[in-house]
Amino acid sequence: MEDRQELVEKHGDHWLRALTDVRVFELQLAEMHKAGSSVLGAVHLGIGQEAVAVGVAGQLIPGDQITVSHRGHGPMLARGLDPERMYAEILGRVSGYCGGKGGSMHIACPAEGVAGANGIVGGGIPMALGIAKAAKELGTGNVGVPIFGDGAANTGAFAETLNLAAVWEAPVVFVCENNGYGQFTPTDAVTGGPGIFTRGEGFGVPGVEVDGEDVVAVHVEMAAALERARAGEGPTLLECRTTRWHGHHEGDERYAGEYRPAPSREGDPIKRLAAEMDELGLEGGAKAEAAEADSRKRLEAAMEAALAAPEPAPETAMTGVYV
Amino acid sequence: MEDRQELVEKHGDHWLRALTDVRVFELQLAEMHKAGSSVLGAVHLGIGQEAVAVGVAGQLIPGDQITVSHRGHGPMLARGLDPERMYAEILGRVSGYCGGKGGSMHIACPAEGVAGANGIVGGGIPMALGIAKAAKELGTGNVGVPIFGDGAANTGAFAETLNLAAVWEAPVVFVCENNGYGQFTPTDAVTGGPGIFTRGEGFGVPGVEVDGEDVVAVHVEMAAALERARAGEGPTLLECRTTRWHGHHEGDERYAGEYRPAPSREGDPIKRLAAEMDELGLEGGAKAEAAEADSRKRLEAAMEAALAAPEPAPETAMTGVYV
Amino acid sequence: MSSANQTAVSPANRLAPAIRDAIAQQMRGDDRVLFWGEDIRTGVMSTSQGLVDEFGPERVIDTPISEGAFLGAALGAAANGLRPIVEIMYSSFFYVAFDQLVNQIGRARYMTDGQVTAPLTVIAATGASGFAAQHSDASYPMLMNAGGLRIVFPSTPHQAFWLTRAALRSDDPVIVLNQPALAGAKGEIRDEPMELGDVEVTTHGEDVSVYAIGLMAVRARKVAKRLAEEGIGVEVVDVCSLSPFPVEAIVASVRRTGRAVVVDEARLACSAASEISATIAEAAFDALEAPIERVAVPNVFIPYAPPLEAHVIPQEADIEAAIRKVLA
Amino acid sequence: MSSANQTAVSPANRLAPAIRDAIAQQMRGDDRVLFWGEDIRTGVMSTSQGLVDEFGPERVIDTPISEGAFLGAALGAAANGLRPIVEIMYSSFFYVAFDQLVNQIGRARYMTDGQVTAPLTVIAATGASGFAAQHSDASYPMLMNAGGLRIVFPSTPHQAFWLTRAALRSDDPVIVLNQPALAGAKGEIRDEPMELGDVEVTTHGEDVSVYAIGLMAVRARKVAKRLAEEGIGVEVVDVCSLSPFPVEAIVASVRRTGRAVVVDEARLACSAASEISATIAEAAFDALEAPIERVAVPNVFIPYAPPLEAHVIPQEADIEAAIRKVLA
Ligand SMILES: Cc1ncc(C[n+]2csc(CCOP(=O)(O)OP(=O)(O)O)c2C)c(N)n1
Ligand SMILES: Cc1ncc(C[n+]2csc(CCOP(=O)(O)OP(=O)(O)O)c2C)c(N)n1
Ligand SMILES: [Mg+2]
Ligand SMILES: [Mg+2]
Repeated sequence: MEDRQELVEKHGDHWLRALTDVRVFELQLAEMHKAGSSVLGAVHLGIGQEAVAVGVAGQLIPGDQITVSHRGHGPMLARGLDPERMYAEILGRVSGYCGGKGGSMHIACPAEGVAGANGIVGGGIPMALGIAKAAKELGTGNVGVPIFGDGAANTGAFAETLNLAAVWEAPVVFVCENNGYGQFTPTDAVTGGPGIFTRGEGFGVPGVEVDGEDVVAVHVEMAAALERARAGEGPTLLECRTTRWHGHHEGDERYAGEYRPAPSREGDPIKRLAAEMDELGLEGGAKAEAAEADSRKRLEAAMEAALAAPEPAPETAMTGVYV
Repeated sequence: MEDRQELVEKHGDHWLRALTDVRVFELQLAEMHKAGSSVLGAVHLGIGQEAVAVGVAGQLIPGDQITVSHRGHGPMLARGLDPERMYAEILGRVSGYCGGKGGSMHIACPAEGVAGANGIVGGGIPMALGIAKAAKELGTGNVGVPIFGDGAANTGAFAETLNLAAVWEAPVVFVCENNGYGQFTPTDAVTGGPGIFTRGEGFGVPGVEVDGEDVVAVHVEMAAALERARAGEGPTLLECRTTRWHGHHEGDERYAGEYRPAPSREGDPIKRLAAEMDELGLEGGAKAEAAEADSRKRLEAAMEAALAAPEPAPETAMTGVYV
Repeated sequence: MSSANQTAVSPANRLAPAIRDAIAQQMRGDDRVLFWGEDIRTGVMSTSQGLVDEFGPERVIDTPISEGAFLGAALGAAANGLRPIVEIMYSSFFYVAFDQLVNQIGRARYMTDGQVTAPLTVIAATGASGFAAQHSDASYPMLMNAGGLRIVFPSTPHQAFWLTRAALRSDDPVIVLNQPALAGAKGEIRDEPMELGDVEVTTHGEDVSVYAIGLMAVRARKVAKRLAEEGIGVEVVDVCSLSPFPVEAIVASVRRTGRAVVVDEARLACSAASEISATIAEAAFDALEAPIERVAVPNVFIPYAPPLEAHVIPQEADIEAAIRKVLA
Repeated sequence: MSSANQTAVSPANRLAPAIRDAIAQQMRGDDRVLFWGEDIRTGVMSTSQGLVDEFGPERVIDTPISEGAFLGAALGAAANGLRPIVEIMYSSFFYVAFDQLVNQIGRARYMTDGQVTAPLTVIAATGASGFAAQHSDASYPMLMNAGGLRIVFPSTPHQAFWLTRAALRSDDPVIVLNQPALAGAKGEIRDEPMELGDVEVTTHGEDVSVYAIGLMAVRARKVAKRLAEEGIGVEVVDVCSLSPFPVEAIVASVRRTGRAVVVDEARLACSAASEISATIAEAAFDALEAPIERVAVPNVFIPYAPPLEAHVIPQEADIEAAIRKVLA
């Protein structure tokens, strides 16, 4: 494994742009919501969690598939989906990835490596195992990567899938984004044990805890897990500790004293990477600014195009159940 | 904790009788099945697993409740249910615990500490947590004890309940009877990880592995877990390693070479206890023989009485859904 | 502690607050009532809002996202001296806990020949609210078929208050459904108690019976009002109790009018609408003067984009068209 | 590897072996077909017996008792190049995996606007077989209401072979139900392919249409035969395809006879029987000469003791009584 400095030198510029794209993509939705947009439904944003998206989904190869939760824009973007078609889906437009049938919680594009998002917490985890099983049987060398929240770690679907993945020695990397909350409930208040990453061990899935606000660390641990998976050595569970800056969904930022304090934004993954690059003389701060300007420009255009697209024809609701 | 010898001196006679009662209760069903009885439906016998039943359920106090699986006769008997009414339920008689509505897989008597059996693998585990929650809220000092197989350790219900029990610090003792098989599938072929007892740790439930063919060991570990639970220190997971001598259900003993060899009966918990008592000069062998004769007599009478009871009136099928 | 028998009518005049008030009254009167579910301290669903302030986190308990475990736990707790209330945010989430709900809670009593009594109430939102296919099912037909559960689905604050109150006082497991779109629906709570199993004829008319559930009942009433101006007498039977299925009350209205339209936000196949229609075709055939029209969601899923969602969910125009059809 | 297009008819003349043969033929012709489920190497359910001997444990795979995980995995695998077959021992066990079955598998295609194609088949036994309430549900009405799944339920070896074969060749998720009590039912497999969606008029008659499913169809045929001797013409419509719901085929028969009885082993409320009845009451009302009688399991659970079980499950006498009633 390359050392940290080498990685930053090699990938820093790209990561900065990718992190910024995710951030700006979501900021635009947040701003739109704040402005009282009447065309925007509920959106669950992962602002603050970008390093998981980029560190995990940014290094997948063609044929790998992720399944994501209700809070999945970041990993989808990092996997390479088109922001315009994502916005269009979020806005219920005909040009969206699912023709407006899915919305923010159900964006999918299997052809580009996003097998599906989910409205059901934990619901997409078993599917990712099946993806890995197919990859193994067909010898493609690909992996299935379920990305889910800390809340999903308390679902039966998660535990059952851990076990079956271990039994099948399937090329799965389980990625838990522990952002400290499930909706409005602090993770610690409803989650037993010394850490979600330890939950795999009893099922035969080794676990790793990683600073999920450090894109380098996430990248490194994900790379190791991918190597294991592709080498036929079985599944790994990665717990990425991160922070959800916004409310559960936009417009819903309720905090409650000690039980649920407003989150700190100290760990900002973009600022951290930029600072590290600065220290290495790689001009992180300047590049971050440039990246933001560039993202803004592209994503504003994407948003505009999405808004300009028509709504789907009502009759299209009647088709598409069966082949 | 008393040492082993003291325990055997104190409880040996009782354990021998209790183990034998469970054994003979089930042997009579096996014999009945072998004789081609037309009145006996499918029965899942725990012959060979008696030490778990007696070591676990034999030391519960009034108000404690167990939930059991489809293979639950042993724990029910050890908990104190009436063999005649159990036989009657198994035979679909009106005098059965459930008036013939339940059958072998659904015998229950909450008033005597058996909250329910289950036809669904893992299905009774959450209920036991609720029993514990009620005990805790009402301050009764009682516990909820779900007893389930190794197969149930792969269900989502198990994992979810482990976590919630830890979060609630509920007085639950999870008892897994690992008898090496789930139906016809070897446990090892479908179970990841270093042992089911380790599965609790990631959820905050400490685990213990115990020789489930040694009634003394089971008693000791169960006693420790009960003490923890009653002291408000939360749940424990006990994995009891044992052996299912018979097929999954009577008449269905299929073995398959290396994949599924016929089980060894080496660990017979009755013989082991008797031998240990013999070594201590407690006349285990003789007492075991006497116990068997006594059990036979009582249980033959129970069976006869059950067989003599009428079938339920068909119309009774129509009542009892709502209060 | 105030008496459990007080009959104070709720001051709320909106639907979700009426449910919450019924809960609060019951919790005040009975320490054995605990309320658990996801994010109920925050009151994500308006049916739990503010309860933690009065009753504290020992009785208003945030759970992990483990619907199976905490529903199953409610069975054990209810059978052992507590009277738990469980919130499941959306009735689509029943599916992750379906075995516990239908195969454990719903039949523990029957299987044990009455030995288990499980006084528990499940509160859940049901129906579409812009969250697309996986959140939006009107899942009660499956629960009606599963059996063993009492189910009510109020469409007015009055029904909401009294049926929730009755649910909480029942010794059976009861599911109280509520429609997000009606959470703020206004209406007076009259001092006329309702019981589990009651349906309510909310509009009287002589020409056609319209059986409708939840938001569909609200829409049916609007249509009835409009058609009344045309001289068409529409009787709206608000089927606010779904299980056990209220056969007599269903049959009574169509016997008077001779024509029936059934409106349901569930998918058509094996829906509550189908049950109502089949019941009429069996028990009131001689009174029927026209085919029984069902207006329900076609056998697709609830799509996200608003024009798509509106297309598959019965609208007032659909109800009106069906009425005119059976009157033609 | 033999051709996937061969049309060899199965030599089996019993129901469960006919399903197994259809599976074996498909596995022979297509390496992408894997079969997984609990204890299928042993062939606990006769639909998998012996397959491991031919195809080995890499393709006939014993799973842990984790129905949710392995059903959900089938979705991912099917969408990525495999064609998995999954056995769920009893359809009552769908409940532990209900979200995966109805909210994931059933709607992945719709939600993604057709991007996901999931060619997977689920094999499950359904109906009572002496195992009491938690094993015995005829759970297809819930799945019909859930939508998105094709469902077939053969009652003869002929139907079993052809419908299973069609299921395995379909690119949609299909559920093939089979009745333990009919596993050994005998019958010839004719060289007349059936397709998903087909129903079969197995007995012709002019006086009354009896719609029946699974074992109930077998019972209905016996009754029809007996009544034929009395000169009563009973047309038995074996509703062996349940979803998507075969409206036209249902309506056609009653249009000829004018009278209908519907027999279902599901609980009555929101049953397939109710759907059939409601469909007729809506679309063939003008042809109806009598009320539509439903014969189904009352809204209780399947009890254990044989006389109790027999009391709640429709028997030939119940079917006959209903026929005589609509003919009276
Ligand atoms: C089975 C299920 N239960 C409840 C919900 C409602 N819900 C949506 S998101 C959420 C919290 C999820 O928390 P987590 O998994 O930590 O993801 P995060 O929102 O923090 O990204 C809840 C409870 C749901 N969608 N599915
Ligand atoms: C949810 C569910 N899946 C499958 C079954 C069928 N089944 C009954 S017992 C059994 C094996 C259970 O194994 P284990 O938990 O180890 O208990 P044991 O029989 O060994 O005591 C299976 C698969 C079931 N009853 N419930
Ligand atoms: Mg979270
Ligand atoms: Mg076992």
